[in-house]
Amino acid sequence: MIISLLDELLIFSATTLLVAFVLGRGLAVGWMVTLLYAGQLLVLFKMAPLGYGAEPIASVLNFNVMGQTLSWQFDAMSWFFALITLVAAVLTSWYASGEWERSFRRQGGNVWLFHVAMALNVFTMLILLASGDLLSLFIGWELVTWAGFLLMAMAGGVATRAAMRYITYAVIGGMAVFGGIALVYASAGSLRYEAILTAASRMDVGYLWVLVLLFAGGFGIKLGLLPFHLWQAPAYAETPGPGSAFLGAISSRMGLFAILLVLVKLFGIVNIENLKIPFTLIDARDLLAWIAIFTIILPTYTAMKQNDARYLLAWHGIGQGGYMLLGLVVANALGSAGGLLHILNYALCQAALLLTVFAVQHRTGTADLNKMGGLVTHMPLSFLVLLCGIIGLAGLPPMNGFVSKWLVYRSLLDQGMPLLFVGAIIGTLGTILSVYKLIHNMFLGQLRVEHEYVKEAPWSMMIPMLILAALIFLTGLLPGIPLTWVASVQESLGLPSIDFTLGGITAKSGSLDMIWVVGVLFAGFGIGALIFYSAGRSKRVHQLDNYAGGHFLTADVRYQYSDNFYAGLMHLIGGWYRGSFLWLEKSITSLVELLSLVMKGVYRRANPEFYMMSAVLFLIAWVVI
Amino acid sequence: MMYAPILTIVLPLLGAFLLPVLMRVTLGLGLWVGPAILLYGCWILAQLAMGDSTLPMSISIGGFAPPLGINLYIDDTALLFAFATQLLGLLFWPFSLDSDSPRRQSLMLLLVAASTGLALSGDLFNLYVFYELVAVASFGLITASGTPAAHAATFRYLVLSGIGSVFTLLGIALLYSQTGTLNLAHLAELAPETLNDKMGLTAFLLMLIGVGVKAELFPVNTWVPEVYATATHRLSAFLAGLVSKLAMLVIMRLLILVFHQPEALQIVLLLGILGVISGELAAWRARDMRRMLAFSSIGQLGMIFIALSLPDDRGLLAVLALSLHHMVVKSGLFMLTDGWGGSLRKLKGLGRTAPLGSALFVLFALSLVGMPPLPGFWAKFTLISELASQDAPLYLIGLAVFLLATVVETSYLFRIAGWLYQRSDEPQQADPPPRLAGLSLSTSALFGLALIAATLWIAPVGDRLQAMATQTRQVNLYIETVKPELKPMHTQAQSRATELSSNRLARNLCVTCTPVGGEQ
Amino acid sequence: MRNLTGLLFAGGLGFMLLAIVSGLNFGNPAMLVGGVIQSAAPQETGAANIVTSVVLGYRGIDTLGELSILFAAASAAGLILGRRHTTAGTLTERGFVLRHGGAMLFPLLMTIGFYIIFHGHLTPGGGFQGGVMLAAAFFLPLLARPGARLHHGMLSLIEGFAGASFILIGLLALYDGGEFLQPMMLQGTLGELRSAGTLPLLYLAVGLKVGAELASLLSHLAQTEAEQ
Amino acid sequence: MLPIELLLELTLMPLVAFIVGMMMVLMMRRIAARIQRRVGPPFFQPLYDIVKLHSKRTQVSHGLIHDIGIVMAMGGYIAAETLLPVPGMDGIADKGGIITLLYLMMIPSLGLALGVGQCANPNGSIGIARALTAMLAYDIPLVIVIFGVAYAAGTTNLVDIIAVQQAGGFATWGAVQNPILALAGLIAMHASLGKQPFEIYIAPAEIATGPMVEMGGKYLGGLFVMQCFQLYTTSVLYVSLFLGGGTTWFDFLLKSFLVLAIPVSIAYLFPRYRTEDLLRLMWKWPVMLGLIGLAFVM
Amino acid sequence: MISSITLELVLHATALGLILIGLAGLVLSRHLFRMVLALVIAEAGANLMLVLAGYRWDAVAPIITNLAEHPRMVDPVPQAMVLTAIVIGVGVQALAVSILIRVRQRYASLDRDLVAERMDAEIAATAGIRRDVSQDAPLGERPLPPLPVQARESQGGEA
Repeated sequence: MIISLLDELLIFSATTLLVAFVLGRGLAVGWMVTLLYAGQLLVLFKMAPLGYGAEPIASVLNFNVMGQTLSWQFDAMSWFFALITLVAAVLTSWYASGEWERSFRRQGGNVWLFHVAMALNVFTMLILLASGDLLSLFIGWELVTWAGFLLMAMAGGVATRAAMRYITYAVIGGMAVFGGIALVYASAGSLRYEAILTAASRMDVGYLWVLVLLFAGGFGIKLGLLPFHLWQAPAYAETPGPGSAFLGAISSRMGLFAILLVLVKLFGIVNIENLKIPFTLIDARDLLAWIAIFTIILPTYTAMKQNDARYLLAWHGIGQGGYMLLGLVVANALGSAGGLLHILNYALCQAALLLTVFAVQHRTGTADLNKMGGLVTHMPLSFLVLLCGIIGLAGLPPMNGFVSKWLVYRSLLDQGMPLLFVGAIIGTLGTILSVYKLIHNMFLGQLRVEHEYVKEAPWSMMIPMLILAALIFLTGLLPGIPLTWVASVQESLGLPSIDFTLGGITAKSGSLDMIWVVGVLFAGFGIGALIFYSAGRSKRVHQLDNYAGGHFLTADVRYQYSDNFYAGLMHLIGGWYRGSFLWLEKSITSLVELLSLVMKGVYRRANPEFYMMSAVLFLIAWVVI
Repeated sequence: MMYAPILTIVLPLLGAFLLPVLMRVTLGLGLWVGPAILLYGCWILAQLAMGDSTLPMSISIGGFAPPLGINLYIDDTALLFAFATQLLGLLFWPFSLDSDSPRRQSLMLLLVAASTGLALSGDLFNLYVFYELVAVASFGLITASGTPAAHAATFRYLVLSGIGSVFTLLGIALLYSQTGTLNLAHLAELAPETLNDKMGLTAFLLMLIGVGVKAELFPVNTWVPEVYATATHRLSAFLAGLVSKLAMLVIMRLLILVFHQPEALQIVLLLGILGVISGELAAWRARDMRRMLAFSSIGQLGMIFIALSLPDDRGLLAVLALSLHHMVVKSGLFMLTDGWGGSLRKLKGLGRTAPLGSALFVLFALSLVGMPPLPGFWAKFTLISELASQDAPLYLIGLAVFLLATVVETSYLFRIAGWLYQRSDEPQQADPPPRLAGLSLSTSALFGLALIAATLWIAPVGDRLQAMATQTRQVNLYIETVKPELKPMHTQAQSRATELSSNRLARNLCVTCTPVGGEQ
Repeated sequence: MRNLTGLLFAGGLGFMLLAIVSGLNFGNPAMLVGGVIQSAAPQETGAANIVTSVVLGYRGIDTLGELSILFAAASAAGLILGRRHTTAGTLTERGFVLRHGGAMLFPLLMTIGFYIIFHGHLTPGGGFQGGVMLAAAFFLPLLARPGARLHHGMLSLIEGFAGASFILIGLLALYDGGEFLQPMMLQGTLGELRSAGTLPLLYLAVGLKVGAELASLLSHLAQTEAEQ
Repeated sequence: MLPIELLLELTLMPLVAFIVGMMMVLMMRRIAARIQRRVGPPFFQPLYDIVKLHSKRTQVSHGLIHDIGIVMAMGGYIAAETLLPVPGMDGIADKGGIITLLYLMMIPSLGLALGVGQCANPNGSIGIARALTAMLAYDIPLVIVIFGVAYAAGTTNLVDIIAVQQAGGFATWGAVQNPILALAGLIAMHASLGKQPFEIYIAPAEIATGPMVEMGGKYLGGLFVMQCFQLYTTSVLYVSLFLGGGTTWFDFLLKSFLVLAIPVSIAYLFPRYRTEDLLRLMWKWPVMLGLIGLAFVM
Repeated sequence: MISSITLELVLHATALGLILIGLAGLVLSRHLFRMVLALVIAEAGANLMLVLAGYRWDAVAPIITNLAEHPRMVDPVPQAMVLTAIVIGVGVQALAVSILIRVRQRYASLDRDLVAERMDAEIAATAGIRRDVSQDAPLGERPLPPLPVQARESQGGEA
């Protein structure tokens, strides 16, 4: 038997896990693991033809258990997601390798467990991405779920509680998917993709409705779709630094992968469009689109209220997931391309942002936005990375986020979906506001006394961050490179594939060329700088030497506007934050508690004989009558 | 003859009878009699499984061919459960040595013998006798070695199973007066014309409720939490892991062979669903390890009953898989309660002091909630894929309940896992952390290994179970194997009759007895 | 309230069961097995009492299981009640008549018991009934003079060996090449004492065992009561 | 076209914008003066101001970001001009489209925000918070309007949009085709200019307690330049969206100045709003109008 | 009317009646020893039912007394079964009584509800937890635990 590249990749990944497990207590383990991830990335590059529309690569190993065949394969989409995963893995574990690892150990963290959990996550994600039928998909899904649980729960304390909440949600989702798979099996008679493809067209509407709801709901929980989003922010935010960045970058996108695979590839967006909701104009696809919009808006505006940098970014993660889903359910060439491209772009941005936040936390010891400020003078490079990150996250030119969002907007325009369009814009504006709060409260404003001697983040952490920033800019400047992969993913999904150039997109109804846009933008900056610096040179003053309404400032005077940012906005919309979903969650929990109390009471009855007699009575009555 | 399967029942009985006397004579020898007997039993059954003897086989006790006499019916399923009985009896052997140990050990031997009989016997009333023997022996063991509260718990259990046996007897009476036979194969032959009515259904109901007491069937399982909380961990493991499955096995035989009415399946399904709901929810609220495990085993048995109500081979496959899986996992977990038995709160932060135990707990929990690729997943997948393909609405309700119950299960099991691995810097309770006894821990580890092995070799195990299910499901195979025909003489009796026919009495007896059973 | 519902449920159950049961054809059962056994039992077992041949021959293993149940109950009771030999001197001495009456009854009961046991294969009665008589014979003195007690070692010896011999007879058949508990030896003349092969021996074992079990059970209870 | 011509256009367009913008500032001041019964400044006053501000002796900087912020504020608009076609010059309008233009117009406010934030003056930060909130307020109706126009024209390319409007002369102007959108756009534009009554963050009264608090000399000069560009961009964008752009420079400039004159003349008759009032107003009337207009378009 | 009350009806009614008396006794009586007695009665009923299953009109006991003629005999199998069932019942009852003795010694009462209460309390005590009666507050040990302070406000925000 000749093993394929895919097998090499999986074996490599398993080896990484093994190495982390065995040698994990050593000192240089971080570097070792990073190199191994890099090796996996190389193997992935050997598979690069997949990204340019080559035939799928099948794995040699396939099992036959209880009449089910399990097989694994890699196609363009798997390759695309695997690329993001491994890039994130390499950079985050590089970040985790040197200084961070030492300080983590100093704080009593379990470095061995961390590396094992990371390797496990990567391995399971690759397994999931390589799934070749629904059963192996579900197996990979569950593995990813539990691996993520391990990584989230390892910090203990708050993190464990958050992880418990995560696993409860995730198992609900898993069970929904499980039920869906069972129904598919019942109707298609097999779990091979081909069989389902043929069966999907034959299914009657009600059945398909149930399936769509089960799968979208089940996978959407991992994606953090409303109303199942409550778990995500705390779970990701409390994970140890690089792990948090890794999870935030890619983990919840696995849900998107699964949704794409099942809803778009297997069921077909057309069949889903045929599912009309009676007495309304909207169908299942619109339903998904609207869910996506609310997933964009609500978490984004929740993020605006956060006072912890990690939580703020984690909440944004949920919102950005909404953009991806939105683009993908619009499902024309531009929209799906935007959704897919946004996965990559967002992964880079989120990784960069979270790594920066944790670098700052590594130096200052806090991530509380009310306890920082003015760090730009001490950590200029981190500031630069964060700036690139937030520009990308907010989707402003010249960073990559702009391209993907532009695609999504354009698709909405072409499809004539004004309300969705406006909703997306509202989300973007909210993003701009909240990321400005982030960068302002961390890096701008007054420097606190205790941070007087803070140093720039160590190079072992700085380099990955800078690489990420560079990638953010480059993918923004030359979106054509990722768009080739995206196009082949589109055709592997059977969607219309996008028409693009190196610098952007060409469409008859208005096109985009980032090279030019970036060019004129920097030219504009140049001219501006010319005008500005042509004038007399300015003198640098101490930051406390500013117009303070007359009285003289000293360093111990807290003179920084950080809390209750956007007070005016909150006057208006503050009343809309009601925590309704939290209330819903709590009420469901207490309902279960009530029921379980009742059941326990049933088992504590003084005379069980009565049950027996009445049971016999009723059953016989049922029989006789 | 050395491999005669009957020995697996009879030798433990013999040992039980002689053990008190023997131990009074030589203690050292007496200690090893029990384990030796069980080991021999395992060997016999292993020989039977490996050997060239053709399964299924039927052995008529006393040389009286069924249906006149009683017969043992041995197919793969019966063999599997019999083997599990002997093995678990060995693993959970009460080694503790004190003035009571002779009696305790002989009771244990009786329990094992009766359970084996329950697995093997092919005669309804004989099953009832063994069932009662199991009951009495377990009463004795529970009260004798449990906590002081065990007396009251056992009494409640005893009353419950007493009514159960009354109902069972009533059912048997109905069955007998309707068909005039007790042999399962014979019943299977006669069932379609004689039992296919309300009468038969009532008989089934009565027996279901009666036997259900041990099988932890929903309305009659209130004894479970009290008894498992008060009995010793080994005994709880044996009862929860094995005895409940054997009672379930009896119900399964009845369903497959005798009662084919759809209503019967519906009833089993309904009770199973109720069992799942009540068990899992109650477990979610339980605060001490033992009762939590007890409730969760009620839930698991409920799942098994849901599977039992599925009318075809894959359903039976699900039953076998779930039963085996639960047997392994629950036994392992109950072995952990030796030391971890008390309040769940005491388990906080034990991940560091007792790494192996915690790891085992997590492993069992993962398999219990059905995380692939652990065996629990395959069992559950078989079940739900089968449930989904039924079109009766009650089955779909069962599917939904099953999935939700799994969520609840996860949430209470991993609440504990979270406590086990809680960081030590959190508030620690004053009293010293509970410790696991070495023997129990190693036994539990054994079950963990079994689980992992099953994970690795899941494909062959699955195929074997599949074959088992198809074999067990074939009613005709059963009937042909037993060949119940109403012939008065069996071969040896024939020969004896010839030499006996010299005297006058016998001759005219032979003349008179030619019209066989003339009166019907 | 609970009582009322209980009564109602019981009544309803009763009527429904009656409705079901009335469907049976009473008085002339199918007798598939029973009929054949009736006609075949004399040759196969050689016992005139067909019930005996069913109990010991056709359904011998049932009897074995039942003996085990008795044994289990007895030893369980022993475990539960423990064996504390406190002489309950506090109790009042019974009267003269009672004591000597008990003493005189002892041989009488023994004789009847063994008679019933030995004729189990011919006449109504058998191991169980006779065993109960034996138990009564042993138990009567306990009632008569509370101080007295049974020799537990003796009892357990008897019960152990009685049960063991039952099984061993069965195993002999197995060694003989037949099946477990197969009737052996010449059956003699139907209706005579020396007939029915091993059945009388089995019945003897049964009788002894039942007697011993019941005696030990009763004495355990009696002693514990005495301790109260 | 030849790259040299394109390069020429790219340099000319900002220049034109700058000059016109200065004239617009002048017009604004003159109108204000007329309304307030004053004479008003001389013609070259804006130029004088810029030169003066840039040649101040004391230039107080709070660090690099402070400078970069101003540079971004100017550069964003300068870049935006090249996407805004004027008669005879299309620049790279076809390579960006209107969405890109919209986003480029957000960059200056972000730059300003960065610069002000660096000043470590809470008054400045508060002002910026208000400024961004105001942006949130007026961008939503603006986006609706732009969506409507782009959807009606079936393209996001400004050149094509203008061409479509010029196709049938006056009758095909956006303002005639869908007047409601035009009205909504006018209000949104007014707000985006930040003139009274929407003078949330750069009111003269708040020089001391707004974003400008730390801005002196060339910093203020930079912002002044930015204002010129802002006036130009906004009005020209409106013209090309609704008034059919310009065929000749004359009517182009005429339209632009007229459009600008409306909000400016309204501005000096009104008091100013508080932030949440602005939000409430913007999210109520222009959004409603815009949606109605959209309903007509769809 | 009278004629409709046949022998079989009477016999069956008796058997079922015994069972039901037993059941009712089990459900209604609060005294544990009475429950044992009720169990005895119920078993008697079941045994009677079993015997009736083998009854034949005008037939004799299944014992060959005179080999010459071959009389109608009742079915021997149920009788054998009843024999077994009775002995089993005896064993169970003896066990029950001996357990009751210990229960009485421990809880100084044979009232069913009281014993159940005390047993439950004892189990809880051995487990080291306080019994949960239906009135007490919900546990802190939720699957979705309340989040700590710094995280809590980050939860609130859903419009």
